[in-house]
Amino acid sequence: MNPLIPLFVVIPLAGAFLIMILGRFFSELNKYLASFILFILVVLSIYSLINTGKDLSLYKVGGWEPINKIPIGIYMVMDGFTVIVLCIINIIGFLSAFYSISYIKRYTAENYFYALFCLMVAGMNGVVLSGDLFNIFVFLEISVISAYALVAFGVEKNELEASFKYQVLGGIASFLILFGIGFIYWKTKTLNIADIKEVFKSGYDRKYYLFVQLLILSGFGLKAAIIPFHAWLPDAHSSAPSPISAMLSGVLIKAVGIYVIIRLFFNMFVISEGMAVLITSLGTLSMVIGVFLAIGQWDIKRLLAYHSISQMGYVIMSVGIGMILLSRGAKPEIASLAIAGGIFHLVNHAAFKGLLFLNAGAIEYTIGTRNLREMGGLGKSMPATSATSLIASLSISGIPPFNGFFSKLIIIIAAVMARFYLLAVLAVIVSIITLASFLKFQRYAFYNKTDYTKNRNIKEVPFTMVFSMVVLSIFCVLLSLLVIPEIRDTFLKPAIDILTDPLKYSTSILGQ
Amino acid sequence: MIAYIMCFILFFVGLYGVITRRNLIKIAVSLSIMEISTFLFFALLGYIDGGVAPIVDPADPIKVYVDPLPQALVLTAIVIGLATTAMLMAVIIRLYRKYGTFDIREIKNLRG
Amino acid sequence: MELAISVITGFMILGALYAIHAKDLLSSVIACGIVGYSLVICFLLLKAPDLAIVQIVVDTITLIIMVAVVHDSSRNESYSKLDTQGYISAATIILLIMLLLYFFAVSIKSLDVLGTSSLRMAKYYIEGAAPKSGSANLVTGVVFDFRGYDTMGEAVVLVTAVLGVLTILRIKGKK
Amino acid sequence: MKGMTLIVKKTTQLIGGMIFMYGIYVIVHGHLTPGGGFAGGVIIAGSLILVTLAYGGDFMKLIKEEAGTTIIESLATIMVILIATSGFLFGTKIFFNNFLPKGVVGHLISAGVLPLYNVFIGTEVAASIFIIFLSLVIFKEESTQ
Repeated sequence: MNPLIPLFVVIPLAGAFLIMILGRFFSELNKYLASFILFILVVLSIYSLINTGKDLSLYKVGGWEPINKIPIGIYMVMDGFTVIVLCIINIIGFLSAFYSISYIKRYTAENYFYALFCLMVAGMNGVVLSGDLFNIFVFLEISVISAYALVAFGVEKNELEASFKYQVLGGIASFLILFGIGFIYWKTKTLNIADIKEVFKSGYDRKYYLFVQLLILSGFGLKAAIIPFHAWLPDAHSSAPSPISAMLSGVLIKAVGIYVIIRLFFNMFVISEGMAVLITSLGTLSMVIGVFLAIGQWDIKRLLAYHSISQMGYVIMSVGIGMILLSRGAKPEIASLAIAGGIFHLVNHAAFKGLLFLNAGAIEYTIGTRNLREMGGLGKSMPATSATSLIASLSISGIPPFNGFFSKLIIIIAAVMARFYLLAVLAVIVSIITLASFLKFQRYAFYNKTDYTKNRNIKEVPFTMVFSMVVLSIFCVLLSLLVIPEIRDTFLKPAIDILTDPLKYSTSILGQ
Repeated sequence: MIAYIMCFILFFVGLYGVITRRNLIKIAVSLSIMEISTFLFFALLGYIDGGVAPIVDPADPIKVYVDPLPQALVLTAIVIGLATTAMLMAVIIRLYRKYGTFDIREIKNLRG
Repeated sequence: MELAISVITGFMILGALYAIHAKDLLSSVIACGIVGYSLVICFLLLKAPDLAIVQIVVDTITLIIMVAVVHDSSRNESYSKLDTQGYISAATIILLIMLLLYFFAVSIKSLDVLGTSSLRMAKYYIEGAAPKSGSANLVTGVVFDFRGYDTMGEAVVLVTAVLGVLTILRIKGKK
Repeated sequence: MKGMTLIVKKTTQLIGGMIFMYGIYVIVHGHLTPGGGFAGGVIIAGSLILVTLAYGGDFMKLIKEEAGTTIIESLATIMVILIATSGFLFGTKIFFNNFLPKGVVGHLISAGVLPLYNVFIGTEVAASIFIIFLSLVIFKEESTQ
């Protein structure tokens, strides 16, 4: 029993309600309170990242001990993979909240914004820490409902329409997930992930199994915006206020989409080759189509949103390659390399895509437009924004000293070693197109000679916004250290072990 | 088995409505039909022939009860469903005030 | 029992089809409410009185909210005739649904039929609820004690929805 | 929003309070009979909505009335979280522990913290649903003006 685990959920929830009550009486307090709460969470998550290591810690909510090795309460589980995602959520969350102190001044009802923000973080922490299927559903609803509201925070036409689209598709996804949970309960009569694995291990009907996997994959795929289900993402990400776009793209689609897919398909289902091939091909499709959709965009945030789909495609493809190899039972070291590449890219994407959305927000804050054709020459008047966005752009397109290069390199090496030459070639091509697209962004926004904004008084954005962007750009450089094998072993190895070993998760949970 | 299949048909009627209708209210109605079918599915899962409602009578404890767990899950899910419906209705009424229509073909600022 | 449930579900399907295809939005909303009330009967037949109480009130409130939205708005659905492309897409969707339905019917063959459910996790809830949680109502015992964490999450969902509704219904968004 | 006819108002006077009391009964007996926090809370909200519909917004002087209700529901939810975390304080160090004595099955005062949860969840649900309804109604009025 690790008493720290429930704090990740309780602190932001209590904070959200305190903001709602106190925000009515002290209107200046709420923003600092939100940043303070998220800062505590950052400290807690870094502490757990250092302390967790290889072992898996468990929290039995309500103190219900298992009877005959069958868990009866809800379990909260913290292992190597969880702490990595927890760190991403809370660090990006803190930086976005800090950034919002200046950014959100233009909107009314700030205390609702910060309360919803804390609720969203609480929901994502709950999803990531949960070891119980229905509990995942409940916390997923908390995070997505607050995301629906935050997308529509500006209450203009575009925001409302994006929010409506997001709500309809998110609603379909929720019911598919709920139906899938019902199906799993029908067969296994239990909801605990480790216990479900225990039941599935002893045999199952293949058609039933395929149907359940399809339901779960399409439900969480809609939340993660994999390519056939991506319709809501560009609208929602481009209409939301920029710190929220950074949260949605940097964290939300990972925590409630990719994380849950990886967790369930590795640790709950028995890996089957057909499903692995399907996941890999969906990932490849997202990677390729996403980048082609991004080429023609002139709206900065829409361009970034399509790149999110493409970059998530890299993660899913790489994890899928690992699944294929694991299901064949051949070359486990290459499988763990591929999965390592995927997780590494997941972390990197949070850093650079969060930074890019914050940059887009800074540009919008100063000149009031998101259209690339109407800006230019901002490089001189906004040095910090320009420098940080250059770092992020180079990083996302895979230029050597930055983190994006190393994770893409690992993914490509793993694909070549596993003899998926086509996928490796596609990954390289997509990376080149990404570079071209971001050179366009840089050129039109910062280095264009024809300056459409000459007559206006353009200043650098306020301190809190600059601070968040600089910290994230430092992360972009620092994270490339993870490529060194010793450092990778300390941080990524526990996560890879828990995913590649088919029985470690369930036996170590049921054994405690 | 036929009850489960009927329940699943109801789910797909809702899905069909969400995909083909072009009216905001109709989409909300279809979503709530999907929701209803999911609740029915869970309630069917817990039923046991000859079981009684899961309320313990201390005087007569030995009875067959129906499975209380799916009922607890549905209880949670109903309130979540109410929450999502309320959110959807808020957005719909707001969109109606902006555009003066419920028709989704006229509410197309965003594309792609 | 199975027959009764199937017949009621059949009526629900008819009601749902009417709700989707009705020309008047108010009757569509009311048809949806009728589908919800039929669910209450199903819950009573399936021995779930707690769910029946909650569902009948929640359905009424949902109906009130929906009618409040539709009331004095444009009630007619502007319904244009399907063109060729519309027919093709509708046919594709129906074909896909038929395929999934067949897949569903095949895939549930190996599972428990209605009424013969066995218990794994819930066995200990039934055996243990009265002595362990002290609650005579097993559902309340499960909801608040064994799975109390879920319930807290669900209360938070409702608060989140309230905040969301208040956020969306602000008159002015930006200063 | 206008109120309804005199007949409706008189009938509401008669049954509104009864529905409210029934909601409280369902909440308090949640651990013994069917019902509980959710069911009772929703019934209470239903009675409030009934009164609002019958008498109309003018009678209740609805001008951003929600402010008070938000605080009630936030406080109720905070109480739920406090009860949940109070397991930490009362010895056992367990989140969501049922730390009070269980009593005799079937008695009104039994089942440890469950009745407390019922009461606070009921308050929270009633406040939330009523506030959702009120904010929709108030918005419709304000935006037509």
